[in-house]
Amino acid sequence: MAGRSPALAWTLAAVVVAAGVIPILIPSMATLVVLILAKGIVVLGIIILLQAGQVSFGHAMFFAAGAYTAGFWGKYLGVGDLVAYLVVGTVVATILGLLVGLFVVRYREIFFGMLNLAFSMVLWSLLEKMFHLTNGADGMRVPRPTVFGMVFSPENFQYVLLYLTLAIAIAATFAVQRFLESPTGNMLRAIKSNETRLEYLGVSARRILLIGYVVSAALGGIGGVLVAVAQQIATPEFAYWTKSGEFVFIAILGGVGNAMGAFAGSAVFELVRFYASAQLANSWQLILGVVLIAIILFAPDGLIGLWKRQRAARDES
Amino acid sequence: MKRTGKTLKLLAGVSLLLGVLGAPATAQDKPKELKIGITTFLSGPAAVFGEPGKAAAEMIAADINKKGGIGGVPVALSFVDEGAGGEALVSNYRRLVQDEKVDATFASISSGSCNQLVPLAEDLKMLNFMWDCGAASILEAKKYRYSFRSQANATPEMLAVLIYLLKTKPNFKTIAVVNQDYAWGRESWEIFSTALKQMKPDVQVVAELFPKFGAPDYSTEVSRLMALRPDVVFTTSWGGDLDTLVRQAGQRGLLQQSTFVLAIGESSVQRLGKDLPEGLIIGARGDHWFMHPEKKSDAAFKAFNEAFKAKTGRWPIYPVYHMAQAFAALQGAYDKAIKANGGKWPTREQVVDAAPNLEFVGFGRPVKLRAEDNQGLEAQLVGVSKKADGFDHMVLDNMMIFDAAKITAPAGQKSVEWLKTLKPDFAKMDVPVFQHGK
Amino acid sequence: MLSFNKVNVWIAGVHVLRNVTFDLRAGATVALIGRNGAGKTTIARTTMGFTDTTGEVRLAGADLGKVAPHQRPGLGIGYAPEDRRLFSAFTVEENILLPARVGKLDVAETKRRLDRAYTVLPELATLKARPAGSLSGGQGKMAALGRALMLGTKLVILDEPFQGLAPVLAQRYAEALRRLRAQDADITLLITESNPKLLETFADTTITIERGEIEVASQAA
Amino acid sequence: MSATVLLEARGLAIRFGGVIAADGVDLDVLEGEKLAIIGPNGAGKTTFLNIATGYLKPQAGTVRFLGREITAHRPRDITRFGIARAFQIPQLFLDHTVIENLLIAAAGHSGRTTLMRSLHDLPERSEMENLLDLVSIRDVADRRAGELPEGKRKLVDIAVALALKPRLLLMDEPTSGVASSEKFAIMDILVAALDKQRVTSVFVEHDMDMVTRYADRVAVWSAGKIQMSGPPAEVLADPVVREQVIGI
Amino acid sequence: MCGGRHGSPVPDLTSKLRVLMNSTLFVLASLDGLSYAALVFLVSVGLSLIFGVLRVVNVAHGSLYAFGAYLAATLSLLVTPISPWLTYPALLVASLVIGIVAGGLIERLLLSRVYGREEVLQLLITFAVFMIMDNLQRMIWGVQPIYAAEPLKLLPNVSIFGVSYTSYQVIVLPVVAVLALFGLRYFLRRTLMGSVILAVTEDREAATAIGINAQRVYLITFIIGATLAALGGALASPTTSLVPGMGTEMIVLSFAVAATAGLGQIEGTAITALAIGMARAFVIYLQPEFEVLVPYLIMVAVLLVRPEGLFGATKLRKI
Repeated sequence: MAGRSPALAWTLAAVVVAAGVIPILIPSMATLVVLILAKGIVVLGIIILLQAGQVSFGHAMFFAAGAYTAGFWGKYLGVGDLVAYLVVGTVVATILGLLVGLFVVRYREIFFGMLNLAFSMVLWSLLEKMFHLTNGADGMRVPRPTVFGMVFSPENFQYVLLYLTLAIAIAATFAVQRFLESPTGNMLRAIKSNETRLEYLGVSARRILLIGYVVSAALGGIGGVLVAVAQQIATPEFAYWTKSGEFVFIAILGGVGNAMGAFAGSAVFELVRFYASAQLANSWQLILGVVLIAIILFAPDGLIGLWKRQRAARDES
Repeated sequence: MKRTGKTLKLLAGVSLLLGVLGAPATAQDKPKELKIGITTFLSGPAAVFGEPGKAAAEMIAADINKKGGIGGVPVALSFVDEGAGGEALVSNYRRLVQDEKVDATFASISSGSCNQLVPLAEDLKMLNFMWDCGAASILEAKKYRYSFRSQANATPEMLAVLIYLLKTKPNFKTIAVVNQDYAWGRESWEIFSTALKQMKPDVQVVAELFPKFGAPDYSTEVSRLMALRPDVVFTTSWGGDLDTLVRQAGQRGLLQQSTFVLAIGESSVQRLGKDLPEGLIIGARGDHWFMHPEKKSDAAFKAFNEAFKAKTGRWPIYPVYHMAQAFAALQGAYDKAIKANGGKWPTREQVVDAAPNLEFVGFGRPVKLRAEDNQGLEAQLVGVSKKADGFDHMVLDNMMIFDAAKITAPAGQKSVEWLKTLKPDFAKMDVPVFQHGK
Repeated sequence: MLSFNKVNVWIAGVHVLRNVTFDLRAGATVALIGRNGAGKTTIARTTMGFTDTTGEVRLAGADLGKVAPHQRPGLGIGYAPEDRRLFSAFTVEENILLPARVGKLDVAETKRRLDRAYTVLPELATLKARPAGSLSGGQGKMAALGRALMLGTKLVILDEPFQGLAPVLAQRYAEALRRLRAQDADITLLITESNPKLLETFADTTITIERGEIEVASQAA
Repeated sequence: MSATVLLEARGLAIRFGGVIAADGVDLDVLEGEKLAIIGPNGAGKTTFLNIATGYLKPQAGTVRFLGREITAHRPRDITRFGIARAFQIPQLFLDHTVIENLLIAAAGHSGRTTLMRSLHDLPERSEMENLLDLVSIRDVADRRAGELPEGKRKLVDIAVALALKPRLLLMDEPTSGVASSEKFAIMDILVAALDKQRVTSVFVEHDMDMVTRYADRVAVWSAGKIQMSGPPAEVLADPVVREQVIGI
Repeated sequence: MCGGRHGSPVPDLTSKLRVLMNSTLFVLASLDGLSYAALVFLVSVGLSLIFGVLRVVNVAHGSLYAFGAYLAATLSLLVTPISPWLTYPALLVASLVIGIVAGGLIERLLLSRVYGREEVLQLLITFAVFMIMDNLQRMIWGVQPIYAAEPLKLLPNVSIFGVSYTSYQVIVLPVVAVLALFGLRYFLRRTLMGSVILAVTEDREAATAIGINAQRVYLITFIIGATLAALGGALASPTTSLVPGMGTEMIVLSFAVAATAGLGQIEGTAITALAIGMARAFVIYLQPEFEVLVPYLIMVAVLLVRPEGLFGATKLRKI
């Protein structure tokens, strides 16, 4: 992992500053930046699994688990605290990750993806069908929470949420980078290159994958809580397969070799969608699709890879 | 470090660009234009409402500007797609308010979107007209200052259809429902069935079917209904779902076997064409019908309908009229506020203050914004499908137009609670009846 | 018949063949000797066009670099890969006939080649209706050779044909190759093997490959 | 030599489709010995290693390690019991560097799956570097395993197995793919290392020179059976073995 | 909240179950399940075939289904004035056009560049195609529901236990599905092209070594799979309103069927489609709330017990 190179550290700093400053200049960007960061956090989880060569086409279920934790809290317990949402949302997603993970880590490649898909579609159907509990397709309102017990005005809240999200994103990035460098993280990558040898080291590949899976589920839960709070709603769409597809899409768009890719991909994805749906109303999907194909065919390491390559070329000349 | 400098420059450039996108407008002075942000479905199944709504907004805005604008200020429209997903919708709504500095918004079609945007509008202190969403609960749960509903909610809409059914087919014994499985389908049935239980307790509900939203196939539902033989089949489905249901039921003779009630079928009449048989009860979510019997002699109404048909190839449907009502409400509020302000251009707060108790006219009977809960009081039109010369689709016959005040839950009372207080006599109210073409 | 000129091959970043150069005459019986991983199979696969290659590979003077992999067998190359690799869904005869059907050979030519295969490998006649998936190792090798003979009019490449064969079966396989040799003097036979002693008496040419480089290329006249 | 029986196989039988790989194989591995298994290519020697390490289940028969039945166990359990394996086709983490391969092995062996400490900071690092010295591949420590030539990969593969500090090491053609000029040098080093760490070893081998020079005992595997076993000189002199296995 | 029917599903369920077993409803539900299963089979078997040969999960499969439906409807509306009977060939032409043009372009321009690359990239490139096609569909056909029921109206209804069915749904659809099943079997087992496809599927390199052009086989297979998806859509078009997003659900459903059967299993796909179709119909009679859940629950249950699917087989890696 290239987390230690000075260039990347500087970029990281620049991105952090940008994420923190731009919304002050342009207030409407605050929520968008929160969404970008929150989704980036979810995508970190996808990237973890991709280290093991496994792609989950159902990760939206953990995202939804986090979001609905906030939704249920709002509906049944009244206005809560953002910190409590985050803690409980993460715990719920983690437990769900553990339960589902116990099953899916026995599978690899397409079957892993399929089973994840199936589980997430079960969750989606339940959220949609359990109308009396979940309010069905319209979703559950997430009232604006307090933060550390303090009540904020709408204007201030968006900045509180922004900086909290930014802090979580930074912490998550470092934690994930750390995790990937740890023995377990390396074993996760070893699953991709040679699971057989891993077994012959006395290591249970399933256990390693389960650890990665649970971590990534927890990240999904955090992202879900943040998005739900930012949007003040949780809907079954959060668990739908296209949402999972989006996360994988963002991971590949950004590049899976580095935790920063999650945020680069997320930023490009959300900005394209945001501006395209505003300016070109009807063709944002088309544009995103073409961008994705271009990335896969011409920049297989994603935006981060593209950037590195350009740098390398410039340094040589 | 060289890179960092460049990155920062880039970021500065981006922020500048974004800043330019949102040109500032100074308040209080008469602005160059009055900006309206409209959320509507441009993608997804609900675009069947959103696209005509958008077309109507453009026509109406052009018309207002031709006449000199609102208080002498021309209007300018920005549209946001509700179909691009919740994140994009919220982000774009914020952009409209915070960057584009719109003066008012019309949001939205789906109750889900309204649930999301109404509290946001409150946060942003933005004047908003809920131009098409019907869930009563939004305004019943909480009193908002900045959002108003410029049309009825689902309670009078369903109640009108129910009373029509009871008046025209008083002896039915069994009923089945086929509704889309989402909030609207569930809530509309809750309203309808609650009122039905009060007004005609002996009716038996033989099947409650909630197929998935967007279901491509109703074969099993149709088979089940054919075996159950209910006297009445009620549905609040719309768009492609309703088309599929009606056609699959029609092909297999179910429409002839049971009396169908298409509670919001007005929007599908033209599309269904000859596949829609005679004798189905059809509601319109308001007193909306391009041949509104009380508006026959209204030249503006006729001209608008003709122009709309010329522009889109179809006669207007209810979202078109709802859009017109939102514009009428906005115009009314501004006019009232300008007058109250001694002819000077009002502040946002002054306009918001002017909206309660406002009465305005779109292309139906006048609508009043109730001060207590910002709910619009809108009349309801229900009819029955009938063949007519000169049309390649059904028209409405035996139309009844219900007075809004009689069938809307009183302010401060939750719809469902109110419905539970109704008595069988309630259906015996006097309602004028109109024949097609007369 | 087959010539390599400064052929280099990388597989997954590993330099597998290094400047490999040799030239085989028509009618030669060539033993390609080397350890596991030395590059024998890569030479076979390179001839068939399954690797990314630099340098020149020629068959009877024609540059194979310009011929798509699936068109190479049509030039008269029969190839029996390591591990037999028959199509298990088909019978033995279907396996043998498939190349002829794919190559759109006419009936007479198909029959001629089929006869040749059965003459060289008489035991195949009794196996022809068996599903390929049910064959034992030795039988599978025979069938794979039979399939290669349907195409190999100029060059037959056999990758590790003796691997895993019990001595008796190896004997029978070698006899089949001798019958082929006797029947068709112009055909070039390229056989890879890790045990140098096994082909000593049989081959007239020996190429030894070690770590991707040709170490010895001895050619009898 | 009345040494303990470390590994005991009885009546192993397995067949794949029409191919019989083992048909009643009995084989003992004694503590401290270096046992070579020879036989024709594809006769089933690798299958034996697969069964002994739990990768395949035999259709009949049992394997015991130190008296404990291990037939039904998974490779990772058997590895933890103290049997390590080096492969014919090196099984490495190709995206990792050589030292990382060893460190992962060390972490696996010690169960050190901590999340917050870098793999490179593991306390076993110097030990692993010594191991690289031992098999003389220190020079490629920071190269990606996937970039290495086959010969080097074989050595890394053996080093990874040694990192597990096994009691028994099973090796599948340990020097295939290594240049013949280097073979003996490497084998000398390897054998010295095994002796030093008191590791019992079994190696499948084709090269009779290697067998003669390094094995204490030779078992001949042919036609699904152990045809004979004994000291190399005796076994390799047997005329049947010479004809059928060595091919002279 | 609504109707009080949701309180205690269990005793309710048993009584309903009894009703279902003791009455003609069982037959009726089966008939409904059959026509649904027929469409699902056509789409799923295309997906399964493509995966079996190319090892690519085609996320754009649902879009091909939708395009097939839209084009079929467009052509039907076009030819109806000439003769309503022309709508039947129109359905076929539409599926072929979509299969060959869209399928061919996707395989040649995109998939052929990512064979052998990581699985996730292959998956994502079809995901990108899905997004693009979804968008194109809106641009070409707009958002208003399209309906072209001419083929269905031409045929009489049949009455079974007093319930009227369209013969299109209870006869035409199942017959086409059965024809497709046997046609596909015949094609794969009895024709040269079929043998060639099987050979490439089992061993691409060995197949190339006997002169088979694997690239072409991939193209043809993808076109066949795409055509089957489009055919599913074309056949569905007379029975349903065509709306944006109609392909999105179909993708997951056909995934579920194909994965439950075991990817690449043709007969298995037929059996699974039938099972899921029936299960869905019964559930609508018994407990309609769970309709959407049925395929996924079946899929999860099956994959947990048999990861390779009901009819699939596992392989051991060689070491």
